[in-house]
Amino acid sequence: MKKVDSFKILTAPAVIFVFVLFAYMLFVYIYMSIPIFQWEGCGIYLTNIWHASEIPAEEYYGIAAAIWGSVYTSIIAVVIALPLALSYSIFVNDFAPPRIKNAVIVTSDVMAGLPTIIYGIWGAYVLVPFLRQWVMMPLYSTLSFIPLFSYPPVSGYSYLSAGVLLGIMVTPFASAIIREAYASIPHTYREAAYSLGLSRYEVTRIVAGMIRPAMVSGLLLAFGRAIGETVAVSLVIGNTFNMSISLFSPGYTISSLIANQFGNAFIYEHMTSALFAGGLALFVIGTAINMAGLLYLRRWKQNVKF
Amino acid sequence: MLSFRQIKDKIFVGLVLAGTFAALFPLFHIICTVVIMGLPAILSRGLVFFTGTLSQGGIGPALYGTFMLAFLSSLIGLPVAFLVGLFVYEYPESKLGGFVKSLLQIMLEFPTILVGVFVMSIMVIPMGTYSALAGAFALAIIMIPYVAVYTAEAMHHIPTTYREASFSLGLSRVKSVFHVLVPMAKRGIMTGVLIAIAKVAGETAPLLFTAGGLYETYPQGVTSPVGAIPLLIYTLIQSPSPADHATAWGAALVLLLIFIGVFVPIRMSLKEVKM
Amino acid sequence: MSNYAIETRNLKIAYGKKEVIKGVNFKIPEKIVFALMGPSGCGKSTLLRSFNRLLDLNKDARVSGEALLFGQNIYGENVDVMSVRREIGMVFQYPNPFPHLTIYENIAIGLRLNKIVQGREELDSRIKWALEKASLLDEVEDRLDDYPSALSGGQKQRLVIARVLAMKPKVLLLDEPTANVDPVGTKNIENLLMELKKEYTIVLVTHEPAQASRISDYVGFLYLGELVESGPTARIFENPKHELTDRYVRGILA
Amino acid sequence: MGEILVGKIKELKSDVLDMGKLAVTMLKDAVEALKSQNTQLAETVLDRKTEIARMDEAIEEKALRMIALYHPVSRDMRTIAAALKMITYLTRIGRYAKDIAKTAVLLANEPHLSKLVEIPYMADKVVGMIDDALTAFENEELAPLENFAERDDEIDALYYSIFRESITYMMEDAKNITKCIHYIIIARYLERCGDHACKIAEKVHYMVTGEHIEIK
Repeated sequence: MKKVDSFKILTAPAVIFVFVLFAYMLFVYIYMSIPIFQWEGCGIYLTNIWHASEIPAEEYYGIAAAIWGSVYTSIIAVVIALPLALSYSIFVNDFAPPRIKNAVIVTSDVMAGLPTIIYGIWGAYVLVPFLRQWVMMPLYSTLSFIPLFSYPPVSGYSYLSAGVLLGIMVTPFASAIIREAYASIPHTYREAAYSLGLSRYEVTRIVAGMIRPAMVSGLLLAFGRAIGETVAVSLVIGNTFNMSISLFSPGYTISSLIANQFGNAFIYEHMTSALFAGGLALFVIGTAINMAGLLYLRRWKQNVKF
Repeated sequence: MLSFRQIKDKIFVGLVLAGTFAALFPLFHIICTVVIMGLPAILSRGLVFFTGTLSQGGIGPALYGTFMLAFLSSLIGLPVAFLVGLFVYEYPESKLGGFVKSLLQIMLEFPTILVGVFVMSIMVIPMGTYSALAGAFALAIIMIPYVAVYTAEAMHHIPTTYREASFSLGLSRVKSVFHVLVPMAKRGIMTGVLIAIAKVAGETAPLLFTAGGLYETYPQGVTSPVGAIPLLIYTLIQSPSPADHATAWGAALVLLLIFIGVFVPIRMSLKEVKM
Repeated sequence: MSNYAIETRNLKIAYGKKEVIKGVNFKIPEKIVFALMGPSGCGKSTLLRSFNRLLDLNKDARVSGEALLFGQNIYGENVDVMSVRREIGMVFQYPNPFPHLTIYENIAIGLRLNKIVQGREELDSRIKWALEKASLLDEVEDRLDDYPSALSGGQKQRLVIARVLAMKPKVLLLDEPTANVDPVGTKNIENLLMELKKEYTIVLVTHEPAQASRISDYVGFLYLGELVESGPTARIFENPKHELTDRYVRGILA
Repeated sequence: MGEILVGKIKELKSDVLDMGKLAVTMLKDAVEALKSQNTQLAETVLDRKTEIARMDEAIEEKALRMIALYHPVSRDMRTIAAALKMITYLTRIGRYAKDIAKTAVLLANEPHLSKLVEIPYMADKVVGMIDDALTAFENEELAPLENFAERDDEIDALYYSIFRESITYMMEDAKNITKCIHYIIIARYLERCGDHACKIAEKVHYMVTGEHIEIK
């Protein structure tokens, strides 16, 4: 009876290939990071020094600024994406007439898939000047005593620009998840709420309350996307080793650091390893956040039965 | 006289409309900007823009490279992704099946730059050169989870009753899946494949350290460097020359048209896929 | 050795820890219509699916005890599951001709993939034969290359029956075959079953006692995974021995 | 749907029982009219003849409609089948009561021979059997039907005894012949009513158990 399943034989190699690939990827990042940990220990993650040198003994790399930049810009992105994605979901499910609804959904899906380099070129040429002129300058001239706005917006390339661009880019991801969760609430709840004589705002608040976990996972996944984004960010963030809370100051993210430095890292003794350590950090943070988002979403889908 | 409640309701509706507008408006602005900036660049150079080398003011090698990379990465990625998708569909309840599914979802969200760096260290460094093959391999890794998830999803949409019917005819698992069920889900799978190709054709980060870039001659073979439109744009924006910027906008328009030309018709047809 | 088409001996089926069929024993003679009836969720469909080992598709399902097909235990060792399924045809609740195949191809696919017939001519004649048997030939003869979506629910279901008959099975299993079919289609299918029982043993699952009473020769009443009562249809409907059966056929089982 | 049918069947049963009561009182009254030579009472029995015929028709229609609409099975089907048969038997009983009442009018002017021989006693026995059969039907139980065979035998014996006694009177005096022939015919009617009681009992037995029996 124990016949070998030929279907398994056929598909198993592909599955094993994917597993091995992923495991190998993790292995490569850990293995390649080891030298820098041996060289400077945890300093790689905890200090903000970027000292490349022809003389290996003088090399020292600390990527705290890049880690901070990745997290900071992603947080800005999520803060921007949440209200937009929520409005969008409410509009699509509650207000939009059928024709517009489909167009709006397709638009959002196109935005989710649009090549990031196009966001990048638009960000660098359109968004950054716009933000500098209409947001940063006025805020700086009036509110510069607040630490958030204290950095002079010289070029416009900054955490804020990167965060806003990322926010625009990840809104469709958050939207897709929130929209679906919102749509999964049966119409009868809405009818019940309206029957109580509630206004649109009040009804929506009740229904939106039902999908709070989905909103959280949508934001986690959007955060995961934002933190991994490379080219668009590297074109607008300014690529400066800076560690500041000020929104208008230029900075670095891990991914833009890798994109900028990896090409010539082989010249130096320790830089390659330092960048791999940065990649490892990105690997771990990104995977952890995404897994949390996915688990949260899966648990919500399993637990909630309308 | 409006009550406080009614005013609040009006404000709420206004905010929702404004938020939706803010979420979608950038796309239209991007499209307009890219057309306004890119069209003159293309028109002023004519056909040369599509066939010429960079010094001739064209993106020919990059265009060619993008198609080459899309083709090669499909060649590597699609069979693997297709089989993995079928595995996930066939063994959804097994531990391994669930594990693979989670892995695919993680890979779907995985930072693409990390894939590029990984492929560089396992292919470019040993081979001693950037190559189309390395670029295609990096893109294939990004493509696999898309196609696998779409495949599993498309298969999943086939009602169980057809599955039972095909097994009831005394067909083996291989025959049931490949000869009966896969053809039923053909459309859904093709959709996933096309979306994945459109997606990887627009990728930049994984190509940064793998494909190398090649803009003055057409690529020679799969083991030599190759260019790609997104990569070209990335390089050109960082150049100080205004002529390069014009070329970048033109290239962006081409990329946008390719993407929208593939993606939108597929996405529009999606809602018709019904059993 | 055995005159029974299907016989079960203490057949038990569980999904995970939940036992849905709790030790069922019955014998189904050849060339009759045997109806399995019972309220929804009593395990009828599960039991039916165990007869062609379709439960193998469900990872959670555990079968113990014996189910004999013409005396041979289909859960025994060295049983070729696929040949068991070929000997038993199955028709489902939802009329499910493969929507991506033409009417002709729908019947041909089992024959082709199982390499049952050789050559185009033999295939043609076998398909005609099956359609004839399923009393569908007249209705579809001139549109064999159309897709089944053009057919009515009743015709689709007869196409499924033709697909199954083409494999020349010995036993037909039908899982509420008329649940998604209109009254005219239902009548046609019921007439067809009356015709087919001259050559095949038919096991029919139905949640409608009236249907069981119309077309079956024997009925089994299944309740909460147990076979409460079985016997000749007329006897069960005129004078059921068990209180539950009585309440069920009268339509007052809570 | 099952519950609706159960309600309808209850209604049907109570209709049959009403009809049964009517038939029994008709029979009782006819025999009483005969005994007490009360022509008025006899007339009321004759009047009730149309009522029982109407009930027969109404119940039959109701039962047939239930079959058409609800496809009864099992006990429901058996109850309706029993009811359909019972109303025929009850109609017959009613008709015999009518015939007895007619005879009562004819025999109202001359005193009865030997206190009407054993006819009233026999009538009591028959009425008892019909009552018991109806009770069994009402409660769906077999206990009241237990010794119907013996009771039927007793009725038959009474009939023969009335028959022989009447023959004796006729041989004594030719003037008694008319009266005695009426007595024999009435005894014969009562004997038939006893048989119908047995038939009803058989149907009730079928209704309760699903098995056909014959009471001899």
